[in-house]
Amino acid sequence: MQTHRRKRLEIVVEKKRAAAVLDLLDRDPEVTGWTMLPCLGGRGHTGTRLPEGATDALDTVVILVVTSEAVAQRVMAAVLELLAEHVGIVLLSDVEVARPAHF
Amino acid sequence: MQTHRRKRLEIVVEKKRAAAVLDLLDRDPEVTGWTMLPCLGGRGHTGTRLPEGATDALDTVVILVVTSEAVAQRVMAAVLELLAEHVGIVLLSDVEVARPAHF
Amino acid sequence: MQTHRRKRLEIVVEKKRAAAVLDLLDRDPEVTGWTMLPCLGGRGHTGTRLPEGATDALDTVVILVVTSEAVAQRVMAAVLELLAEHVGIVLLSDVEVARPAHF
Amino acid sequence: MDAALANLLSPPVLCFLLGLLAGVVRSDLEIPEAVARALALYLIFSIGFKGGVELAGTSDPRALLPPLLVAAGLSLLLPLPAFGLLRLLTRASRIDAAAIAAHYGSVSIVTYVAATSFLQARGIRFEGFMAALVAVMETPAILTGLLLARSGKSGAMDARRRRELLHEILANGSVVLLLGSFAIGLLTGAEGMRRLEPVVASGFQGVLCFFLLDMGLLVARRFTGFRTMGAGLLLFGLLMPIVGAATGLLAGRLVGLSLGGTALLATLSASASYIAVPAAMRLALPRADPSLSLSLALGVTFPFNLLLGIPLYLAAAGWLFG
Amino acid sequence: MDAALANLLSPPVLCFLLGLLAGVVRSDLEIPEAVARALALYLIFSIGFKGGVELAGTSDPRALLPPLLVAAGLSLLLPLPAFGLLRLLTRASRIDAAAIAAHYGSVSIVTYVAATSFLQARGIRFEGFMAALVAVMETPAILTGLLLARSGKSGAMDARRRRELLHEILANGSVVLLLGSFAIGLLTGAEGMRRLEPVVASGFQGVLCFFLLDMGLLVARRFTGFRTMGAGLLLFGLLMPIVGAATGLLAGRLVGLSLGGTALLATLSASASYIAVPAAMRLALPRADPSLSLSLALGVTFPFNLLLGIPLYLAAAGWLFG
Amino acid sequence: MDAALANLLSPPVLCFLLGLLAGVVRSDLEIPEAVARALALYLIFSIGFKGGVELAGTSDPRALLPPLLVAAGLSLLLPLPAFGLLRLLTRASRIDAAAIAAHYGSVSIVTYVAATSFLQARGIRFEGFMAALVAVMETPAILTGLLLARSGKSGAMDARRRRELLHEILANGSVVLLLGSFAIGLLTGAEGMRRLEPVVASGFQGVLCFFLLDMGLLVARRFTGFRTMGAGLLLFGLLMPIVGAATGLLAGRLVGLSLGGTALLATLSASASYIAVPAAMRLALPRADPSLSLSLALGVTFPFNLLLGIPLYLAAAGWLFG
Ligand SMILES: Nc1ncnc2c1ncn2[C@@H]1O[C@H](COP(=O)(O)O)[C@@H](O)[C@H]1O
Ligand SMILES: Nc1ncnc2c1ncn2[C@@H]1O[C@H](COP(=O)(O)O)[C@@H](O)[C@H]1O
Ligand SMILES: Nc1ncnc2c1ncn2[C@@H]1O[C@H](COP(=O)(O)O)[C@@H](O)[C@H]1O
Ligand code: NA
Ligand code: NA
Ligand code: NA
Repeated sequence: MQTHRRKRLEIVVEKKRAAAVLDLLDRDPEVTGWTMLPCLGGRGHTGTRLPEGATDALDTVVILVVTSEAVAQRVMAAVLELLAEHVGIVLLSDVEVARPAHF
Repeated sequence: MQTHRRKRLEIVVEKKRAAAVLDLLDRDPEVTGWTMLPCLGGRGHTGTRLPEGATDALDTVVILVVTSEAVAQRVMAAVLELLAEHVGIVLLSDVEVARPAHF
Repeated sequence: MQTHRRKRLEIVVEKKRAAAVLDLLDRDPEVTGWTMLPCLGGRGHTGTRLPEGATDALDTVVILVVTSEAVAQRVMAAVLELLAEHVGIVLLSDVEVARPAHF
Repeated sequence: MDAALANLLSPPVLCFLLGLLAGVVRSDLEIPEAVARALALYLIFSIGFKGGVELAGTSDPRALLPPLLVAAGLSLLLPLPAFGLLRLLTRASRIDAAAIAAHYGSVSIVTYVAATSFLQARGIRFEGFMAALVAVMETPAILTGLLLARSGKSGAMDARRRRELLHEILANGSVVLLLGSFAIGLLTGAEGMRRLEPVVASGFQGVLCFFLLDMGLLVARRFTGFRTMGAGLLLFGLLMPIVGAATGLLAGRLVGLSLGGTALLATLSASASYIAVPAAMRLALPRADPSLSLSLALGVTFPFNLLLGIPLYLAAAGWLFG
Repeated sequence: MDAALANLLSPPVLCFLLGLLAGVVRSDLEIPEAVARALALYLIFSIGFKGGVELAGTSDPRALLPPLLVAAGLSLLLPLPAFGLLRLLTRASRIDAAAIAAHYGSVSIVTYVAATSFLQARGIRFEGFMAALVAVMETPAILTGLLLARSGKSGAMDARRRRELLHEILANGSVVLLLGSFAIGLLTGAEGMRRLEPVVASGFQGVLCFFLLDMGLLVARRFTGFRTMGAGLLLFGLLMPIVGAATGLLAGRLVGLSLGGTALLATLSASASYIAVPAAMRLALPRADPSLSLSLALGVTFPFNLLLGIPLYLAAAGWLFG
Repeated sequence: MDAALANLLSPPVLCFLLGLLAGVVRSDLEIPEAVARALALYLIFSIGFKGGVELAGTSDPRALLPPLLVAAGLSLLLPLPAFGLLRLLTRASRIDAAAIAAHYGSVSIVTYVAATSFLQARGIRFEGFMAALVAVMETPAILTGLLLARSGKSGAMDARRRRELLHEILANGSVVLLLGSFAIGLLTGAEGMRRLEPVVASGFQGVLCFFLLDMGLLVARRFTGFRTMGAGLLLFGLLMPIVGAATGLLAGRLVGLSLGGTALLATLSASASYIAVPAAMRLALPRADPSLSLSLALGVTFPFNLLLGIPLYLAAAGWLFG
């Protein structure tokens, strides 16, 4: 099966800040889609987060974007700027897709 | 630690269609397993999906399959045929495992 | 955008055993963080698991760790030893990050 | 007018408005999805069970048949005027128009629930079997929608897809639960009600309030969706409930329903599905845009019915009944 | 017979059958997992609390001790005949047989809850401390199961694993909640009941209905699991509850329980755990196949007890009590 | 003393202790997050709605204004002594101290709810508008916290961030729900209460119990957090509620609140937010350590208030009222 190389961006970000990241993605005409997954918790420079019945202030999500190398670079830079000192990480890796027009 | 190359397939698909994908996987004797994760939402050619109290018709999931290169190719083709015009994407990437007999 | 190579470990493990894995990660001074995601179900050598209202004994989670090659090797070995005959898989793959000090 | 105001000032409608407001100011108020869905199941179970218990108490259950047939007919036929209106007023593609039409032939359970709560607050009685009508109206419209979508094309569905769709229609969760709880009510009657009363009856208003709060949040989120929708679609979303309600009123009167029953049948006809039909459409017409029909049904027609339609339909029924 | 029919036609059992039906026709009806688990916690809390309150009202709490010991003994010993039957009737491996035996020594809280609801509907009273018996019967069977599994091997568990397991047994969520709510009921007595009555008592039947609806869906999903199971296992799943119930009946009579208490102890002995034990077995015997024991406990024994067993055990107790 | 014991032996507090115990022994007891959050929304809605209904029944709603202003002032000013104490007692950075101070100026809704339940059990009445005070006390403290954090730096927030923060403060979910349900209670009055009574009133104690069970589990998990915290922070977490309560008592007396109202205002002042403020702080001061303030508010001050503070503040109010 013939496949095509794309890049996969994964952004771990606070749920309350996710809308801003999604806005950024939705404004970029070359980003054709994204997928958001819930996290159960995490640890990083801002401490440990575990499921917290009392408040959703610490909830995080993963946002997955599959796109071309060039767009991925651009989005990665923009997201990192948006996050600035906020919580969050951005990961970049290789991926192959079968329907190149889709991404 | 000695590792072995395998392929990782990720399939984003509507929850109501997931059973068909899992059936396909379960019928393939060389697929040793899969993992299904929930999505909070997504965007693609069929518009934006966000958590929707009223109906689960738009819910999506991610199905992860780790398997050999050859099986991954075969499964990818079969899943794409199954999805046809339905919603969904299929991603293929590299992965290494420690216990080769497991996958 | 300048990026740096790291490794990504993904550990699928029973939720009841997740705390032991997280403890292991938290005791390693070179692991700077982790992210935990919920699973909806899975299949492997110990059979099929699907959402089960009655009991959470079969629930699984994915634990994601981004770290350097050396640490990833060490953690992978330790986790596999911890899991021993228990349910679970460990996946290793490549990833790039923008802020190397973070991982 | 008085009734309209009383409706607007009832706790359930105020909760809906509160949700709407919270959504519009983009508050982070959020009812967990798992809980919202459980509340929907509760509402479905309650109206089904109460309907069954009521029917068990009446002397002649055969009176149920004519209204059932009429209701199924309404669901089958209402997509036709809906489709016509859409082709007239909007530039929606044939497929999108057919999908939307199917939503409007079917019904919104929450709108029905709000209408029963409105009637009860005014002491107006209605037939116990109305809940069964809700169930039979849910799915026939899907067939008409499909026929409308296919009418342009030669190619038919392949056999596997047809089987899947039939299954989706017959085994749809809300239909199964509604009919099932109706049957349980019928079988257990007053004794069953005695055991479940604290949950299905006393708790009903409170649960409805929380559920409508969530509906308000969802509707507000849909608003951004129909900014891009065009005036034609908006107009359709307000006109079609009137067309549906008028048809439902006449049908209810003809088949001999009570005042309350007629107002409920009008409300059902005026309402548009956002549970059973979206699911079936994803399967049958995957290329139809799901957010278009959801935005219309949820963002335009649902609030219209809840805030204005229900008292209007009751007033019209009152006028019809002299 | 009459009681059996009344049982089948009670709202909780009908809800279970509805869930079963929905599952068998592969309906997409689904109770969100988070909610189903919360309902289970509610049921556990309610029976614990009500048991505690009842005990607080009785004159002599020391009467509790002999039944407690007997109950713990039942849980410890019932895995033995279960293991024997399994080795006789099936080809399950030693480890799998031991794991299944542990499930059958322990108890199913929902079966217990359904039995109390059945007794209450018939006006049959039972001892308040029965809830405490549920708690003490949950875990001893795990030990026997382990001994049976190890009996073949020389190697023992390492120290860390043993510590983990002990912890899992003692700090198991359902045991902690059941004993804790029992203690709260005991401490707060009638005054506590006055405050919590609308939730723990009035709401009970309704919540039980929703929970059993979900159980029906789960059991139906298990059906595919035991197509591959073999007749021997199926037979075991139907025979073992009879063996357990008979033992429980005799034990209840000997230790002086009332008619209702004896029927409940029989039900407990007849039932198989699918909450506490599966969790412990994942830790203790990770190589045992978890879907095998769950399919048996949930897919065969639970519906048997719910639909037929409970009225049968009551009838047998009635006969025993002359 | 008697009241303190009665408090400790009430079902809600016992449920909290049960959760605490389960957490400390690392039981796997777990209330699903989605359900815990829904219960929190229920509690907020209930106290808002009941407050509004009560206010609708009183003759002079203008009496509301002075207490409202005083409450807002308390929230604005209490972060100052908190910040001072923190700088004195601990080595927390300026930013961390400012963030913690904001939490203590704001309020804990669950502490408030527990206090009303405590008063009701003792038959002590309080003003219906107290629920509105809870709402106005939630957010002013955030502003003071920010000023304290910035006082050291020259750089101000950029415009976008400031807009975001203002929005977070005004559109915070719990504030919107509390004020909204208060308004709904005010608008629908006794008639609204008649419809919602079974849910918002009868169910209240039971829901509070389950919610506090979960709080106990969360607090226990926080314990590990403050092992590393240092005695200074612990001391602050116990001292600051006393300072807050004393201020609140005097303010309540001065502005003419009843005995019950004064005790509640003291409780509010003594309590620390873990819903609204943490969310705002993540946005405003992302570099402040969120687990530090949560561990203090949830792990130290909340249990102190729940177990000892509330009866203490009532006793002090009683003494003040002579
Ligand atoms: N090394 C890591 N590996 C995996 N996830 C991480 C890592 N570091 C941070 N995260 C995730 O990113 C979130 C925010 O990280 P931070 O901004 O460092 O607090 C954490 O809560 C984790 O979910
Ligand atoms: N470029 C993309 N990156 C990540 N996820 C995507 C992308 N495109 C589509 N998806 C996911 O796949 C689902 C279905 O896509 P589609 O069939 O294009 O509507 C979406 O709802 C997203 O969750
Ligand atoms: N080949 C695979 N691909 C993806 N996930 C797997 C695979 N094998 C196992 N898993 C996941 O790991 C869990 C435990 O596997 P096992 O220990 O083999 O039963 C399963 O429930 C799946 O979620
Ligand atoms: Na309709
Ligand atoms: Na048993
Ligand atoms: Na305060």
